[in-house]
Amino acid sequence: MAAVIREAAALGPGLRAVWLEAPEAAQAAVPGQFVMVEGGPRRITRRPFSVSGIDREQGLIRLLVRVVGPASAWVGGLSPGQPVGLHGPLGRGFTLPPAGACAWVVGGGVGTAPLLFLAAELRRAGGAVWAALGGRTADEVVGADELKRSGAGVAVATEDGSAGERGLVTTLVERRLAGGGPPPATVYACGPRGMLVAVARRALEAGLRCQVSVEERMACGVGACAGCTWPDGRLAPDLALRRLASSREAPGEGGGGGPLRVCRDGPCFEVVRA
Amino acid sequence: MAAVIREAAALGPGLRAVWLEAPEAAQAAVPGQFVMVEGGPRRITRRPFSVSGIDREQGLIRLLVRVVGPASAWVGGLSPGQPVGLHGPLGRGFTLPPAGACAWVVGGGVGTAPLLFLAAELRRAGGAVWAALGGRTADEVVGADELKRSGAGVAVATEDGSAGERGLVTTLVERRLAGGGPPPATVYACGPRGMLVAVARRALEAGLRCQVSVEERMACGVGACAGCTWPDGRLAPDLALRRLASSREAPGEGGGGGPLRVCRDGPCFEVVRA
Amino acid sequence: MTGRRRAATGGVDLGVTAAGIRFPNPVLVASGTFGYGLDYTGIFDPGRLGGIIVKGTTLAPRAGNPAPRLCETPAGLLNAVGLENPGVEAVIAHHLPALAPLGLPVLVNIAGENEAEYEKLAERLTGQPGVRALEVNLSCPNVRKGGMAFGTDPAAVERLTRRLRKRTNLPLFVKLSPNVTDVVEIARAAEAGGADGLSLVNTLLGMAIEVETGRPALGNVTGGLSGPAIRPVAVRMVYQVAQAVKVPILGSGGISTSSDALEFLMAGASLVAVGTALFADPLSPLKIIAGLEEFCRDRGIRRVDRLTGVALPGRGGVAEACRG
Amino acid sequence: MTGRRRAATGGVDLGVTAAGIRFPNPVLVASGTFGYGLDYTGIFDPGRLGGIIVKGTTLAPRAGNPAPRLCETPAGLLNAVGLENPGVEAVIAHHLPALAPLGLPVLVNIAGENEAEYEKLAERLTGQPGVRALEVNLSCPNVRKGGMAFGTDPAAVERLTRRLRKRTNLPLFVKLSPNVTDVVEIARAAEAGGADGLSLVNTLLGMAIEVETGRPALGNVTGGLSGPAIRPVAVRMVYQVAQAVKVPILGSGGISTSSDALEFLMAGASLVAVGTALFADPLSPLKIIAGLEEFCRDRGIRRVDRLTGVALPGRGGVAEACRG
Ligand SMILES: Cc1cc2nc3c(=O)[nH]c(=O)nc-3n(C[C@H](O)[C@H](O)[C@H](O)COP(=O)(O)OP(=O)(O)OC[C@H]3O[C@@H](n4cnc5c(N)ncnc54)[C@H](O)[C@@H]3O)c2cc1C
Ligand SMILES: Cc1cc2nc3c(=O)[nH]c(=O)nc-3n(C[C@H](O)[C@H](O)[C@H](O)COP(=O)(O)OP(=O)(O)OC[C@H]3O[C@@H](n4cnc5c(N)ncnc54)[C@H](O)[C@@H]3O)c2cc1C
Ligand SMILES: Cc1cc2nc3c(=O)[nH]c(=O)nc-3n(C[C@H](O)[C@H](O)[C@H](O)COP(=O)(O)O)c2cc1C
Ligand SMILES: Cc1cc2nc3c(=O)[nH]c(=O)nc-3n(C[C@H](O)[C@H](O)[C@H](O)COP(=O)(O)O)c2cc1C
Ligand code: FES
Ligand code: FES
Repeated sequence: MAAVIREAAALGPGLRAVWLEAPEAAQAAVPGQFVMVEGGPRRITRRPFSVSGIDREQGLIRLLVRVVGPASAWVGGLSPGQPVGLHGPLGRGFTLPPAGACAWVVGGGVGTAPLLFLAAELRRAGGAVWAALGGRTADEVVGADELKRSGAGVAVATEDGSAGERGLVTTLVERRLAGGGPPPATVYACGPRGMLVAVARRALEAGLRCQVSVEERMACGVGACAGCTWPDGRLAPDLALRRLASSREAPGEGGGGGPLRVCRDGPCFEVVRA
Repeated sequence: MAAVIREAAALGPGLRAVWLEAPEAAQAAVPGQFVMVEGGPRRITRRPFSVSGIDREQGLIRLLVRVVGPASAWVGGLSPGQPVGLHGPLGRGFTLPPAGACAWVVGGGVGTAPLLFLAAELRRAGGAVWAALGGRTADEVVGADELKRSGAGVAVATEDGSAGERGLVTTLVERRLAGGGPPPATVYACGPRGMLVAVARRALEAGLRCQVSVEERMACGVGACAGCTWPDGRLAPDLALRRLASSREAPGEGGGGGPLRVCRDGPCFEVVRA
Repeated sequence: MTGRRRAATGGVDLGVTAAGIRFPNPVLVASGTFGYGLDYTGIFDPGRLGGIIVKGTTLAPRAGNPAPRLCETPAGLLNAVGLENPGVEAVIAHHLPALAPLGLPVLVNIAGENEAEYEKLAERLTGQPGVRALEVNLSCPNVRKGGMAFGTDPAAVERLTRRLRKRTNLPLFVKLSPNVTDVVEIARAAEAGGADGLSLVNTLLGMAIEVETGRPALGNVTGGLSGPAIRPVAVRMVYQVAQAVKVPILGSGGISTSSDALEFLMAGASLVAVGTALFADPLSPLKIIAGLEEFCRDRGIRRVDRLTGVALPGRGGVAEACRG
Repeated sequence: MTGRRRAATGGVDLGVTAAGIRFPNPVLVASGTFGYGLDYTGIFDPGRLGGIIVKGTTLAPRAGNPAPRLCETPAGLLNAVGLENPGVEAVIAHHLPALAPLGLPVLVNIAGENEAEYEKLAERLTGQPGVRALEVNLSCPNVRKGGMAFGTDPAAVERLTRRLRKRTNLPLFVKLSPNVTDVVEIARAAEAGGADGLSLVNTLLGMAIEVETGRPALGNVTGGLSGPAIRPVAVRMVYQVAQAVKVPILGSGGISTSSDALEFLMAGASLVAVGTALFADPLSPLKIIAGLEEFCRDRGIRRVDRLTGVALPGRGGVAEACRG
């Protein structure tokens, strides 16, 4: 329930990579799952951060933390040796395609965090990965080098053109779709809601499956408080979220009906037409 | 309004000496005055700490911090280079006897803090100082070495006998009074209320003047909130507190009438019979 | 006899009997923060709690309010869940049976839009295995109808309590709103209506504005404020009500440490519920139980229930609990 | 014209006119936290404030409540000062003259034990140099008589306001208690009685217990809770009242940063008062003024008073304030 910081480093302005000693979480986590992390002395709720990588041998998990407010500033500012309250891994992760299948990952800003873990697992299983990464500026693009090193193809777009091409990740995806190469088994996306909507629409239009990881404010992270519910279960008026099959159903879920809770029913969902 | 920590060291279990860069405070402070210090991210009011020593040349003031709760733990835990919110020096300090006169200082626990500054000033002016220091255990006795180094006579009593003699500082004072040596111009005391009452009673009985520094919870430290008032102005049913002459009357005091505020009318008072 | 013997040899009896129910210890979890009792199972064994108060349950399923439903404030949390719940039939079919094996006292928090709904809920839940009491939520600030509207009118509180009293033999804990001028008047009304206990407090009505946009931070505009921020208000209300009623009090509002729980007990509560503190640290209820035991042990207090009300006027403080 | 010209060239006009008074900026200091205006002079120049609300003043001098009067709680402060003050005659003789040279709007907070005392206070302060308005304290939780007892009854609030209206031509800001079921009803009563403005909120009634002894932590047992802890409740009340009355609102309750002040303005306040935040950092009012200016400047908002109420239903959020 408390983990100790092993390593913490800046990845760019306002972006930190934090490695934590959490052997059980490192064993259990699947890509797309998250942990709830203590927010420091000025905050009374824990905050969700995606597992962005694991080192099973050393029992470590990695968080990528974008500093946006008091809790993320505190988590990002932790130093090696400091303990931090944490529970997880939580939620339903992405479902992986058959071993060796090709997948695309589309990340906006720090939304790339869970996709790095996903891409690593996909590569481990021998799959080809193509990544489209975006952000407003170069500083916001996360994980390009790591993905390249893993052997994934990587395309980058920024709104101000300071890295990759000027524009949105959606444009990259569209071009790739138009390019006529081998289609992926699944398009995985995580980032701002507008981006998820655009990517999911394109993917569904192209007849591809699309899984997204969505965000909502959370308090418990385990399905107990109903704070993170999307009562309408929609990503957009025309797009619905569908629960992914999960290897571990939480106890007492009562059959999985009812409104969608991001923490327990997600954060990863399949997008389907509404 | 913010000072930077220059040096911080443990003086014993739960007791820290903290030197702060505060040139204006170091210039202005007189013994018995205090500063209001930020209490860290979990506290919303500043806390009073006596100035226990100064280094005018380097522009430093020293606080002795006994860790009793969240604010004192935070202040005591600060490291060199860290900034801390602070205002002061505040309140009315002790009035000093004529240069060269003999004085006694009686300190209970961390109450010795302002007396160390006082004793240093008295010694500088060529006065003889005798100190009676007490605490429940040896760990609670503060400043004995420093006083000895300054050339003061020092007697120690602890409730458990782990340092000096077993008993209360009052016993030390009583014995010294009975000893028939030269009487001091003033007895200065700071510590738990019960100790102040006992010491002041003995001093007044012996025809000596007695000044005490008292404690009350504070919010503003400047006389604005009326949080620290002792409405009855009594140290005990038979002992009243009288304002000491102050070189700087706070503006707007309106003649100094009304109930006693520890922060503005004190914290140092003359004790008189009620 | 084991309990007695442990006490005699220095053990602390944490058990509390209130409204005829035996609680293994006085630390429950608050309605709406612990789901239907099993969501935290991966983190700790809920069987170690003093009891479980399940989510606010209505007759029909409710989807609740639009997102965002949460907003953190200084030492506080605003929530506007809006009583999302699967409805009483699903609770009876799925959730209560799953909870029964724990063998803990389960209190079901019920909320209706009118008196008839409350009555139906009480009837439906009576006799269900595991249900030991009803917590009658007259104080939810996040719904249009029912909820707080009932809880601010003493006559309505008394009448509803009296009607429920006739429909069920389950002990009734009436849960009061802190958003009132005079909580004592409401408490007396609930007692007069036949309440077996009182729960206080629910959340304070609050709101926050996102200054970047100039729009309310919650989808529902206003929400209920919980957490350490409200503790002084909650302790004050427990202290006032404890002087005015005879029925036991279940205190909640910002309890995060054993010291906080002690404040409520000393102010007159027999039981406490931990809510928002679960979000800072899911293990906090267990830490609070351990802390209460330690507090008693260190002072030779044999039974935690001796602490109830020791801070009230005319009582003897902690010293009173140490005697005998 | 200088103000206009500055605005046209990108400067921000921080001035606010409310109840016929021109305030150089909307940030005042709250009654009871800033003495009679000069205690902080060694730390900053009070002339930079938007105005000063002096301590609660009574007819006769008052010694206030026994110590301890303060107790810190999570993000909050309990106080039970009990209206210690030197009495209105000393205030007129010593304090107001000392404050006059600042040239700032001074509001005198008045508290009586009955209607006649309020009337005498209003008459006595009318025409005193420097006094620009009265803040009528109907909400002090720390005194036996008067104070909050008045402020929780709409009929009493309306009657008292009406009587004061006849005794003075000074603008009246009626200061409301948050310890009520329906603050809107009280606000409407004050407006109907002729209030020129409303101050909200005063402190929430709370208490704390020292668990080591099992005794109340304050000499007066209960106290008033202020500070960031209560901000969500205060913002909610401003938001509710702003929709129900036409008179300007002076908002307070836990304002420590410019973002907090913006929440109050956007919820409908024209002015704000900073109280407890002075104790965390005496410079906070100045930092808040600077922060408001920066917020407006960064967004091209020319006058801070355009932000008032933009978060209310039907209003356009920050975008509305940016236009024109
Ligand atoms: C499933 C999930 C996975 C996430 N993974 C990552 C990650 O890997 N790296 C990363 O940097 N961030 C991640 N986030 C976002 C992260 O939780 C927020 O940035 C963080 O909570 C902000 O807290 P704060 O106190 O720093 O800022 P605040 O001042 O509280 O808020 C800043 C912004 O963050 C949003 N936010 C606040 N509280 C929450 C909350 N409890 N849950 C979600 N959003 C919130 C607010 O809407 C606001 O816009 C994830 C969020 C979710 C839901
Ligand atoms: C004029 C004056 C000078 C002082 N000088 C020193 C000093 O040199 N060294 C030192 O270690 N301590 C000194 N103190 C005491 C110090 O202020 C308290 O120990 C500190 O405020 C405790 O804060 P906390 O959060 O750590 O503990 P808390 O948990 O807040 O309180 C622990 C204890 O400290 C007392 N206390 C709490 N708040 C205050 C307050 N605002 N003012 C006074 N007492 C309070 C409480 O009654 C309680 O018993 C002085 C106090 C005063 C009034
Ligand atoms: C997310 C959330 C949901 C809640 N839902 C309910 C509810 O359904 N019924 C109810 O009576 N109280 C509900 N409450 C109030 C709590 O049960 C509790 O009374 C209150 O939060 C104060 O305690 P705390 O500060 O320890 O959380 C809820 C509180 C929170 C934070
Ligand atoms: C120490 C203290 C004394 C106060 N005295 C008064 C008073 O005399 N009259 C009054 O109307 N309000 C008084 N108040 C209430 C404040 O003016 C203010 O309304 C309240 O504290 C909320 O604002 P804050 O959270 O910024 O402090 C007092 C508050 C404090 C903390
Ligand atoms: S965060 Fe509590 S239910 Fe999802
Ligand atoms: S601490 Fe505010 S008046 Fe003394």
